[in-house]
Amino acid sequence: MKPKDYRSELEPVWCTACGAFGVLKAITQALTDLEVPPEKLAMVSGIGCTSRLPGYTNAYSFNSLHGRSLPIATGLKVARPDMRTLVVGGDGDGFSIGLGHIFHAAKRNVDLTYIVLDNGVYGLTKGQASPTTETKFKQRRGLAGPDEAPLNPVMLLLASGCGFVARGHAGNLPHLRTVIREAIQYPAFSFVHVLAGCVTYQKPEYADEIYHRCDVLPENFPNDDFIAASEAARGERFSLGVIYKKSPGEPLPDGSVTDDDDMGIWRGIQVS
Amino acid sequence: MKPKDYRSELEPVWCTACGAFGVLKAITQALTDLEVPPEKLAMVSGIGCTSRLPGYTNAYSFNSLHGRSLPIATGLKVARPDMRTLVVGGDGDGFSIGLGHIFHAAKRNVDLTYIVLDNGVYGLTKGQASPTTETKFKQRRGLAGPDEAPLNPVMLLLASGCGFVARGHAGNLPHLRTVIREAIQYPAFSFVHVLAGCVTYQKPEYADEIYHRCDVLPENFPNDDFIAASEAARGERFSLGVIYKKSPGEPLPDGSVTDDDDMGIWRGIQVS
Amino acid sequence: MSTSKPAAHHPPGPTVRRGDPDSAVVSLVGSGGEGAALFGELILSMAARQGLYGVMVQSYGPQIRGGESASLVRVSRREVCHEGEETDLLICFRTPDMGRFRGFIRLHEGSVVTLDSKDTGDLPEWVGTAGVHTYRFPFTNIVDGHEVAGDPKNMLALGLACRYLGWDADLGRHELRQRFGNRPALLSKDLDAFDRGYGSQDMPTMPHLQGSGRNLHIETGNEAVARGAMQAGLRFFAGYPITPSSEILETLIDELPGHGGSVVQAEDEISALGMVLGASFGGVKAMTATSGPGLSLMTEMMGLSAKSEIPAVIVDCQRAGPATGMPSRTEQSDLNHALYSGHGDLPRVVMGVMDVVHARDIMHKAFSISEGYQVPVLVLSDAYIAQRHQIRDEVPPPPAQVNRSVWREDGPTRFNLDTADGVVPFRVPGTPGGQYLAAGIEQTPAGTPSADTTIHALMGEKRWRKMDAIAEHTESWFRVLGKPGATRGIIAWGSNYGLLCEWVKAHPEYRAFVPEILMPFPIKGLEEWRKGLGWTGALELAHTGQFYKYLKTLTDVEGTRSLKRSGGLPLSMVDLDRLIRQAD
Amino acid sequence: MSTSKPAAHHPPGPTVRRGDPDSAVVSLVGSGGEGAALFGELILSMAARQGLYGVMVQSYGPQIRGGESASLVRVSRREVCHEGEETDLLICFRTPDMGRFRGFIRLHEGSVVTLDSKDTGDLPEWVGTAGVHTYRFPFTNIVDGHEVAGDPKNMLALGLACRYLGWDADLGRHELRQRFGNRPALLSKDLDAFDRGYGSQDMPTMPHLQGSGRNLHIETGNEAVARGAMQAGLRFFAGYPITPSSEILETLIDELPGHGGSVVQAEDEISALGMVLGASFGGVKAMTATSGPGLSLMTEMMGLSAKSEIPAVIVDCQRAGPATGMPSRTEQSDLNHALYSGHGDLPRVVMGVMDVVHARDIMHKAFSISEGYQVPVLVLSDAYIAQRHQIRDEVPPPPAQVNRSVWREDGPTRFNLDTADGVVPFRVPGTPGGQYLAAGIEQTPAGTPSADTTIHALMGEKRWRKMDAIAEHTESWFRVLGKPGATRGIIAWGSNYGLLCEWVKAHPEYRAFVPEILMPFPIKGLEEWRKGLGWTGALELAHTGQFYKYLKTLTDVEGTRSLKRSGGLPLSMVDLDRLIRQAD
Ligand SMILES: Cc1ncc(C[n+]2csc(CCOP(=O)(O)OP(=O)(O)O)c2C)c(N)n1
Ligand SMILES: Cc1ncc(C[n+]2csc(CCOP(=O)(O)OP(=O)(O)O)c2C)c(N)n1
Ligand code: SF4
Ligand code: SF4
Ligand SMILES: [Mg+2]
Ligand SMILES: [Mg+2]
Repeated sequence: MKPKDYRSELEPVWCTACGAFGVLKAITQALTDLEVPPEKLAMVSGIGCTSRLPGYTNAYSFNSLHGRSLPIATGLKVARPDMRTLVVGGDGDGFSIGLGHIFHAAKRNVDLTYIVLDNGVYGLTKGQASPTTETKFKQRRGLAGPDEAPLNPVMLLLASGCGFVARGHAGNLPHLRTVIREAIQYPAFSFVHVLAGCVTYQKPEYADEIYHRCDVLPENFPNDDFIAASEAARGERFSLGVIYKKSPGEPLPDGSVTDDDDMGIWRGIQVS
Repeated sequence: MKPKDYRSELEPVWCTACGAFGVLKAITQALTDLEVPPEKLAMVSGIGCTSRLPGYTNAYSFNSLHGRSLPIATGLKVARPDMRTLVVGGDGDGFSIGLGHIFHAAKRNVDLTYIVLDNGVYGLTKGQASPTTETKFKQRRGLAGPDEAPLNPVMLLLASGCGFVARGHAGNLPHLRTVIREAIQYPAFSFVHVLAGCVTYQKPEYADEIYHRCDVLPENFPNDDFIAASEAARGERFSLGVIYKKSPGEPLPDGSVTDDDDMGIWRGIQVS
Repeated sequence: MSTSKPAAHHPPGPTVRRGDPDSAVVSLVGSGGEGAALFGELILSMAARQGLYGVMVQSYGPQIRGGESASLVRVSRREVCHEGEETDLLICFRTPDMGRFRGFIRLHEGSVVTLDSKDTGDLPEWVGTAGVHTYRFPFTNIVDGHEVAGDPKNMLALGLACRYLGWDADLGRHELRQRFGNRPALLSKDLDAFDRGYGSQDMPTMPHLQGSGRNLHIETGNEAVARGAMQAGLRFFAGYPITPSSEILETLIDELPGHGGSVVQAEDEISALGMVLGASFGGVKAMTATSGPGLSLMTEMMGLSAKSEIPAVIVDCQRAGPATGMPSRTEQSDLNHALYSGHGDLPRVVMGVMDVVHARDIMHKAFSISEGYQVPVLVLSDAYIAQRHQIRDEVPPPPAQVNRSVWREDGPTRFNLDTADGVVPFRVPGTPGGQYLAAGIEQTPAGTPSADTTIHALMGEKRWRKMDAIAEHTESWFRVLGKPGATRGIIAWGSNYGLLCEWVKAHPEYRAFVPEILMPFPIKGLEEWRKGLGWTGALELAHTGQFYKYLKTLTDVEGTRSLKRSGGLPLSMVDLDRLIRQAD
Repeated sequence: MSTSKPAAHHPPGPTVRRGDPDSAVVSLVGSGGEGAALFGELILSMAARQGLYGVMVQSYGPQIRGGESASLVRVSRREVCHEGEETDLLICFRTPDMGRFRGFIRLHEGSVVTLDSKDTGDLPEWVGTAGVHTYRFPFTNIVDGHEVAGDPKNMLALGLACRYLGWDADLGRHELRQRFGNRPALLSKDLDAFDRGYGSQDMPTMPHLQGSGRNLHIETGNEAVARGAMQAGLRFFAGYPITPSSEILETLIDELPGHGGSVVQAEDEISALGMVLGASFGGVKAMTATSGPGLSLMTEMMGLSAKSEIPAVIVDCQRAGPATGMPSRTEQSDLNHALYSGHGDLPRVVMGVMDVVHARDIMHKAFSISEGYQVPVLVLSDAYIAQRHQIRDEVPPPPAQVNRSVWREDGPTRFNLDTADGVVPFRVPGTPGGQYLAAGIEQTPAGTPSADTTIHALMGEKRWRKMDAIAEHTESWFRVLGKPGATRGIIAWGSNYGLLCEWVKAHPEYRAFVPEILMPFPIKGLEEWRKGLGWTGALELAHTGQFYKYLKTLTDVEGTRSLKRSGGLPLSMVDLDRLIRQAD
């Protein structure tokens, strides 16, 4: 199947040059690489401009409620482990109203691929600040406390014990394609932070500015090392690539190792 | 005022030897040390055994809804900056249903002191697993996925950019008293993780076992160093003490420094 | 002891009668840790073994751990779903503990009371102490003026109760061996205590109640809901612990995996229902269970179920509200929320559980409707049913179920309008060619998001057509009690069913109508039943008369009285009698 | 062009009349980015400068950015709160764009239509094209067969409209200078285009509408709510963005700090209301604003407000539901949720905003009740009012407010029962000796948590006594429209007020009753007003007739018709006429 075969008939209603276009493309490319049958593909989102993505994808798609994509996807995947399940949405959807669910999903470690299109703003509701909005931008709008700083999603995901944490940029398609592909292949919960522009509610230079603060991680980056990953997650610049990838059996941030053969979230259903 | 002057007339209905008794005592001691006038003290909690604490404290107390102590306390503190505001509750209340609010409170950095009594279980509802319940305990009850591990609250709070992260144990009162005192004194959002036993729904040895895994941090621990703090937060053992304390103006985990003089969450109200 | 004087808020009714001759009621009052609940469970279990029916209820103070605790067991020759009005045997370890149980325990003139030999206190007047026979027994072990650990009091009480009931001592011993066979030290201690109690020659004895000899089955309301759902095909459950619903989650953790299903303890109630919708979107029968606070949190997600037409069953074990309220106490005050909550015009079905036996049946019906019509179905239970233990006959095989109609190649678009009952085959993920967009946003028949006034009107009509179809499907989903010719009528719902069973028996001038489905309401059935009635009342446990007001939207209830009080203890015959007299 | 043929779902009514002679309606249809909204705002602003009244509404497709966009402005010599039924001047840049605005724009026989000279398409029939006067204007700049950037089209249109309205060109130029004085390059471009439009000699002109000359004030519904709240003493606001309420948050970010208050953008709606309760627990007047999805999420927290008796004002800007629904479209379907949501018997007050001018007044009343009685007050606005721009007279000084009664030393316990209206002085943090426990759990008068049936009953009664007191306080909080002697009556609520103002003027046989407070309902006023009526209808924009069913719980509405449709576009005169005829 070609990337365009993963597109539905709907034409995106995003603004011209919205960062979401790139992500839609990268996802369809990664799906092509992995040869996922569309009927075995599920895509769940919340609400927001970027959360419209499932509507443009040839899949069992669910454009659900603001902030609730992860619980819905968890239920689907536990009940239907045969479905390849992607979860997509924006920074407001994921990091504001939906933030709590992320850590629980990471902890539960059900095999979902969660892709957040972070444009640092609430696009759909016309430009309010999100948890990753730069402080200056928020302060101009009177919405940041004096000591406030944006959340660092990659750092938080690392701290949650998530086994796969990656970052891409909507403007670097070949790279994003490989990152998303690897995330989908990861056999447990995986997280991809995608830097994406909002051409309407961010200043026009935003996407470029962010892009110039990105560094693609070197090939030999030790992404199985939690401390190296934490360091790559901090600082003014954005590391792109697979920042952390835990091999099964490796200790989690709390130091514990879990037995894979213990009973857990019950998986009794066999469908097809 | 003496510690007992910070107690209300109500007799706690906790089980004999519940870890919450120690925390109640340590809080009243810290308040004595700081000479907080009871009418200037507010204590907000959610719902749970440990969330009954405000009822036993001589303060403007609010035993609110399960998981919602932080938003309520934030509103109170922003509207009434003159009130010394403590927030208390359990691990289910704070780390399960209320988890998302913690990071937003840390980010907003309103001057609250958040004390979580972590007994690794839902006490009030009779012994279900919480996000910090040990995996074995959960698996015995069929509630943990095979790859699941408990959340590490201290690690998560560090990743959120919280400027004051500490840990105590309900069985070490002198230490807990100083940690809570220092947290209350910290001029922005502060977090204290208190290891506490539930004598009814944990095995009887639980509190002791945990206690023997605790190490009080050395006097000279560099708690202004984020990396040192992260390392102290990981591993099988529990570091007790002030694990991280950011001095104002120091970069946050994302590397940014904020201007203290910028306008932010509006603080226009002057009450007494 | 003084004579019986009723409490101000429980004036006695003139028509209150003795416990019926076919049954016996035994109560135990103790402190937390003294095993009142275990006592009740063991009595009930012994009854079930003999083919007797029965009910056990418990009561405790605001603190779930510690504090006073009481249990009340009724055993009976016929099937009962009410714990009985008056206690025949009351065992109380310390008379001051009675304070918490005002209204929960009532004596009659033939009651037997067993108190501690060392206890010099009196029973409170409100319990009704005229004519009772008091017997003293040395429960406590006093050494040098201090109470020290002695025989387990609840086992002493068990022996006494067994003797009183006229049961064979071997029945009790067998019961204890079954229960504690794997803990021999404990067992031998318990057996000794049981024998000591049973051996007390002065203990009065009541005539033996003869059971059928068939081994009957004990279940709580929460277990029955969980098992009924499993029988109905439940394969995914997500929930968040909350009193008084947690045992549904716990029962399913133990039992659903064996039936090929999955259970997730969610991080909160929003995600619990979210997970249920995810599983159901996946074509799997799914359910959640909660209580008022959780139900309130689920409101937005319930709207998504209705809009995107994804089946979901939501069980609400009501407790006294608003807000946190009284978590362990019963009330019927979530009805308004169940019927009307959620922004937008949101179709949903609401059903009411009548008792533990009914709980299994109703789950079949709930899934039939939810799956058959692709709508959210709320099943309202309450603390009174949820936590009650009840003996029932062997479970009949499940009635035939309606299943979800499933899309096949060349089937209609997902939200096709051309459907008489509003139902369109469901596209189960994995079916080639069935890919579509489910959404919370309004959609065209093909699924394209739309903000068009006409599309919205057509889609709203389609969604609500289902409710008409369901109304037709369920028009006989109600029960009537009492004699057809009776001229006084009571309309009630949910757990008041049990009380009404007793009431119409004691008061043959009454008959009762209890809907099994509340929305859509079996209104034709009600109208038919009302014919020939004189006085009519609508009974509920909700301060504002939610059920009564709801009836007003359905039919003319001019002249029908509202019989109501707020929750806490369930309604007793005394309460109902008072409410009727007040309403006149 | 073909003759007017109405769309299937908008059959024309026989009684539809022309726009009134005192007003003019101008519409602009364009694509996103062509500035239709700005056009509307500028016309409205010019009207306000002359002392004319008016209303501007907008419409856009499902996508908020991009896609088609239209604005409709009515200017009038008298105060109006309805955008008028028919457009006098329609300017449309591309005829295919009209497709999205079916039902939004209607022409009459004297309408003027201005189309692009290069556009060869026809207007759709449903707009009503019989007898209209069409004028062509070169809006687009075509070079080598391609459209290239030329004069800003909306400024050309502004010039044309100004000319059509018979306004002085200097008025327009002044307006533009005021608006864009700080961006000189843009200003000069805009002025050029304006002049080019204004200079088009063939453009028809209507008789000049003379304003009073007083400078009037423009406000949107959301601004009015925000400012009304500030005047009423609001000092804390927390909210989460959601269409169509976000401008309340945004207005307060700009304006509340200057009034000594604080604003927090919360992480979600649960925390928004949580923060409000925290601030109000602190003794500060606090409010949140949201739309349906957010309101559903706030349900549990609203129960806490009611139980713990902490005042809170919650504004709900209704949009079409259920679920995400149609975010930019209006509906009145959150009424059920407002009236009945929340587990437990939960007292709350519900009020309905009638139009932009009313929005300020109602906020004073909302705070009076919330603070005076320590209850949650829901104020229901909707997308139609929230987003509408309206010209109003200078704002009158705020009416006297009821403040929260405040506890002083030796005052009563926090939940003292000995209070006729259920209100007990509030203990404001910081007051020595006033320390107490606020809780979601049931409490005794002194504040001790309790699970006692009697305490719960007494506390429930106390909480509901407030509702009786409020009912008395607010029994005159309604408006009547039309002549007292009229024999046909319409009962409606909220934003249908504007339509009814027009309707009763055009149909003197009708009068209308519009409650300002819905719960408790001013029922005595309604009964008084109903006297002498023959035909009566209850009007609302909700598919299931929520308001009508609510009326049934209050009084006998046998014979009263339900006039309803689901949301999207607001109701027009044509719609109302059709609904009345269908109901007969
Ligand atoms: C419960 C609820 N609250 C608020 C909203 C309004 N809302 C829709 S999208 C959105 C935020 C969008 O931001 P983001 O997730 O970053 O998506 P973007 O549009 O930037 O892609 C909000 C607040 C809603 N739909 N539901
Ligand atoms: C919305 C809601 N969901 C669930 C509950 C039930 N509930 C009360 S306390 C609690 C968890 C208690 O655990 P924790 O916070 O760890 O407190 P502990 O009792 O252990 O001190 C739960 C699930 C509730 N009151 N409200
Ligand atoms: S508003 Fe921003 S996020 Fe939304 S479609 Fe436009 S560019 Fe994309
Ligand atoms: S159940 Fe556990 S947490 Fe609750 S009071 Fe008892 S010991 Fe404490
Ligand atoms: Mg965004
Ligand atoms: Mg706990």
